[in-house]
Amino acid sequence: MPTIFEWEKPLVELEEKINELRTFVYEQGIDFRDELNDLERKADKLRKEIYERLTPWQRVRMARHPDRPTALDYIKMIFDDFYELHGDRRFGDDQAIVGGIAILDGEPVTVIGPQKGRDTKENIIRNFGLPHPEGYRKALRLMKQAEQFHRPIITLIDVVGAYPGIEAEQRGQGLVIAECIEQMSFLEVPIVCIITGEGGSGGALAIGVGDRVLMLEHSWYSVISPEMCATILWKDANKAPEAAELLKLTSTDLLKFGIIDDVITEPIGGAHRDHEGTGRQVKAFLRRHLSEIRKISVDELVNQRLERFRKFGEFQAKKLAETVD
Amino acid sequence: MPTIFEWEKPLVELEEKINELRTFVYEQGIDFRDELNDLERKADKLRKEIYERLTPWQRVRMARHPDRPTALDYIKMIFDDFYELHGDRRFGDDQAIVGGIAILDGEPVTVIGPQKGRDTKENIIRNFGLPHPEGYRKALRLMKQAEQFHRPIITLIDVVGAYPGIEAEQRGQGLVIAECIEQMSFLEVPIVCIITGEGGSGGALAIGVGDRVLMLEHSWYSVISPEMCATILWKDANKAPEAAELLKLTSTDLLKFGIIDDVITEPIGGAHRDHEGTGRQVKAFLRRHLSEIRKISVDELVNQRLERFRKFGEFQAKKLAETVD
Amino acid sequence: MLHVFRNKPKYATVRTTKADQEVEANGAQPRKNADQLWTRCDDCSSLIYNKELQKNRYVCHHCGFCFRMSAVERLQLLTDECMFTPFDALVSANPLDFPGYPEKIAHYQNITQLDEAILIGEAKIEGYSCVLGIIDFGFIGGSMGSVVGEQIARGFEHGIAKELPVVVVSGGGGGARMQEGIFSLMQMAKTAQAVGRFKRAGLFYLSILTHPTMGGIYASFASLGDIILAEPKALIGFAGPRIVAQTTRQKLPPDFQTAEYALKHGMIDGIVTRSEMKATIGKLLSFHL
Amino acid sequence: MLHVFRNKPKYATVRTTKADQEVEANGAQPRKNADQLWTRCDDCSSLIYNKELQKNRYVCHHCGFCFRMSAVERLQLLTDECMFTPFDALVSANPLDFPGYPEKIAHYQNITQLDEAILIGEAKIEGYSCVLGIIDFGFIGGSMGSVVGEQIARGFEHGIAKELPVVVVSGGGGGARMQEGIFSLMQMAKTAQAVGRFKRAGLFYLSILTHPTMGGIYASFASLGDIILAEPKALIGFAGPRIVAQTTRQKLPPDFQTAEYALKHGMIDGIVTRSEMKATIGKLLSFHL
Ligand SMILES: [Zn+2]
Ligand SMILES: [Zn+2]
Repeated sequence: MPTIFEWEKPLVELEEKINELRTFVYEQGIDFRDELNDLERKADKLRKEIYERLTPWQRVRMARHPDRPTALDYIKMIFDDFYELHGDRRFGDDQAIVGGIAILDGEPVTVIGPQKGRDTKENIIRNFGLPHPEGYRKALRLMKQAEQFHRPIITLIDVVGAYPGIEAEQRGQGLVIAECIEQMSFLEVPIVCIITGEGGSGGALAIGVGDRVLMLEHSWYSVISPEMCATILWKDANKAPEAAELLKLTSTDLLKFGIIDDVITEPIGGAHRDHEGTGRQVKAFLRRHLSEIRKISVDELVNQRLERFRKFGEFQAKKLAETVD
Repeated sequence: MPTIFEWEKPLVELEEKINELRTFVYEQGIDFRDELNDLERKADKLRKEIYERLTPWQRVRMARHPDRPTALDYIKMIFDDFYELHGDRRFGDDQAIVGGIAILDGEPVTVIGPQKGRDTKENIIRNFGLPHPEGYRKALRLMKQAEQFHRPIITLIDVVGAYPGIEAEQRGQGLVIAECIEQMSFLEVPIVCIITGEGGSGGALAIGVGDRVLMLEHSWYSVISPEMCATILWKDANKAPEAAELLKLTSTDLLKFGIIDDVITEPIGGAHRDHEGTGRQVKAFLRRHLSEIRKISVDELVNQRLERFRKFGEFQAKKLAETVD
Repeated sequence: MLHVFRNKPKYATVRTTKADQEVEANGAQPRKNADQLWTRCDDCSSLIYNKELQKNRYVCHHCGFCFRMSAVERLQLLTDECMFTPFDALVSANPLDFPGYPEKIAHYQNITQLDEAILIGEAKIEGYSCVLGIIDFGFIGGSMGSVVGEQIARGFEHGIAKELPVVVVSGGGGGARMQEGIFSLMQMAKTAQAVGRFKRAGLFYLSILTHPTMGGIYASFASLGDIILAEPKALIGFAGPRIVAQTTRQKLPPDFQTAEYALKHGMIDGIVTRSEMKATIGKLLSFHL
Repeated sequence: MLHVFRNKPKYATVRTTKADQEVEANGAQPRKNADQLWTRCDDCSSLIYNKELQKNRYVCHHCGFCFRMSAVERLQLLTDECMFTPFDALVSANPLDFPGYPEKIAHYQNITQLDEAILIGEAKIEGYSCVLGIIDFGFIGGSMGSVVGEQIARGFEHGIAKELPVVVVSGGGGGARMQEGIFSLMQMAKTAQAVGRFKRAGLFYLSILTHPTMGGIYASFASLGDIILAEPKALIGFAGPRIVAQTTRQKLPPDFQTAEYALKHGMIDGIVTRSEMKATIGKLLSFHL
């Protein structure tokens, strides 16, 4: 059973009607062309209405749609070849993060991304896409390797957060996130980060320090999930929709803030309704941005990357009057 | 009860006799000066006889004497100050290896060494001085840190081997040894390695890649322990004395081979009989060798270090006749 | 150098239960009633006479638990005669237009007499000049917004410019300043990069973790020290213990996320009591001249 | 390039029990009796017709276990039409005057028709030039003495000189050549440093672990690959399983030190079947041109 959001229902009903009519036309040979055109116009209008005024919370839910493409889906759609590499060389192979070497337009690149499962069984193997420290250490190892061989790095980010478990804490979840952020910042290769679904806090930033940070239209990126924010503010996780509003976590907001560089538009109805279309979009955006930053010398690239993050933040110098009093 | 080796017994008995006589002289006021001098001459002669013709196996046993100074003993004796640092930042703090920053002649150095326990309780904490991978990762972290701050590195080696345990294998004992060897080889700081007791195979070499490799007189260094060698050759660990002979593992042999640069002579009777005297010796040798290599530029130092190990090995080109036939 | 503090700190801070540290903490608790003379130790439950506690640098003399200190108290503890030249003060903006945030800032400025959750400047410790930054838990749980991030970055930049070591005393409940949303998250990158630049300049960064150092502060500059020390029993970790318990539905180990736990698991270099902290910092600075 | 082998390999190798791999192995077991037509799989205990086994590249078709292969057979498996130019041959000395060592060398040279436990030279794999080194377990258990160490070092040096990638297929029972004592140990440093120089030259090293890769070989060049692959069920580790069992007095996990165990614990990049090995090497070489 595919997941259908309540706001999609009128559209889905209309689409079903259209399909029924089409079948009818096909089977009976009666000409309903005008009616069909009319209905399709209606559907187009409805689509626009629905998807142009999605609330932040609705977009969060779209980012979490169970049929949304995962990292491995994108890898299959975008690249000509892929060889997955495993392990952190220290403790384990975290299947919540996949990574390896892929070919884009004949050139090798390193691709890394948290991997959600498609069903319960896979989700258990993938720990629902929530990485342990060894996952981040694998990512870091592969990023360092990419640097060694001058391969660009592409990260596909879809992660609610680093796993908050006992063993994860034991093995230094906070420390490894800091190490990833710090070391990724200085890598002498082009880095494109694409938030494809959820961009949850430090667990996303750990693989999110890029020369270009792109976001799919209906993805979110925030310091805290709406549910957790609502719990803190109002002791009520059900007020997540209101929190989503406050947090300014949509691609639209983040583009305005300059936190991200570009929004990758999704096929109407969202990525989950059209994988191939989404894959083509992501590939086109990736190609464009990557070819732009490939032209920059690595020294300059690292400088720009550092400057980019250096300037984030809003504050004022304290007024002199206050200082004196 | 101090451990007394069978070959020490005549000497220990003589020394006891001398002490008794001294007490008698002191208590009774009778003049036994001549007899005492005579006995002491005898004791000197006996000491020389015993310690000059120790067999390799006897020297192995001296290297393992429970009262032999440990890494922390040497650190206390040699350095003016010491601050121990902990942890590998990944998994744990292995107490079988200690490390930290110490002061030698006013200058900071990084000191690292496997640490054996003095009693059963401490030996359990220290895992009998048998490191796990996290111990080697701590060592590597501290060595990298030393490089960052241009501190010379001193390793004090007394280890039967890396711990052959299930968890140790699980966490990559072999891999971490290789990483230590490889990375230590390229560190841009002077490195002095001192084998103070046992130098057991890869577990010793992992912290043994130095610009100077020194050995205490009664220590051993080998690719395999005599017991294990005997087991393989004759399926009888009791033939370890014979294996010790074959393996050429004494400081005398290894100096001749050019594997080590210098032998640190121990006070007569061995390090366990005179900690302070041994500490003074080690300090003197360390100072001399360190001051020599401190004068060499780091680039040259790394080159020399690589050349040193590059040339180890004995082989011949295959004779032409053989190639043709 | 200036003696910058006109007012002696008025308030001491006490540790409350672990649960409430996780969510946003209310910071320093002024002891409003004069008759409230006693404080209960969170770790061993002993009742301690407040004057005694203050005299003992807010350390429980029964169990050694280190109560929270304000940044000013910490500064007095660590610096030579409070020799400290603060950086230019910065105050928060409201980048998300988060409702009530400016009022919250004003409230905590009033309570703590600080501009923000950090005190930072050039200091002298045991005769050694350094950059010293101190996070104040009393200011919105010691969370990192744009100002804390900027000041930390400036601290490391100042260190590079003047070739000084940097000492940061961290202690933040949840790490991030939720009200600044994504800007708060970006401070993790900004500060981690500042540390990275500083390290690549060959300089020494000593990170000191006090109770509690969690979330985004722990997962950025606080865990990137060349040497990392902690106060006894300080809570150190990424995810809060309540979230871990909820997620895993497991009973947490009794010492979970304590400094002792971090030491055992290889994450910190050592645990240093409050009374030995200044001398230890001095020694480590002397090792890195 | 030359087709260097005059004789087809006469002997296939079979895996014996785990216990005897640990100590010194006797290497390739010639099948002396013509009527010994079957081999028992060590992993699944199936009886396999020898001709079948050879046809199937010494892989058990019941369970996928990869029997040992001689270096020559491996070369035939991996290279394009055996395109291989070997380095100058080296033979062992006897640096410790170890009794019986020269005779042992002569014996194994005779049995294996190899000069030493390694076959190394420039090769072509799927059209890509590379340095290819193959350890032969049949030669004193594939142990590393001065010759293996020297040849491995030369392999990486050749790679640097000609800007070629290096592929090493490892497989050594105990790793070290006991009879060369400390000189054997020093080969760990020599080979690890050769890898280090090679990596710093920006070149690509692919390490392939076959059954068994243990001890000093695993703890030096074999585990330093940029990418590390293994054959299914290959034994991989530092200490031999018997020693681990003796030391810890614990029951070993059933998959202890297998390739699958190494993969699960993050030590290798992947497991590749024998039939896919050549194509996989080719692909990875193509990724690193
Ligand atoms: Zn207490
Ligand atoms: Zn089988």
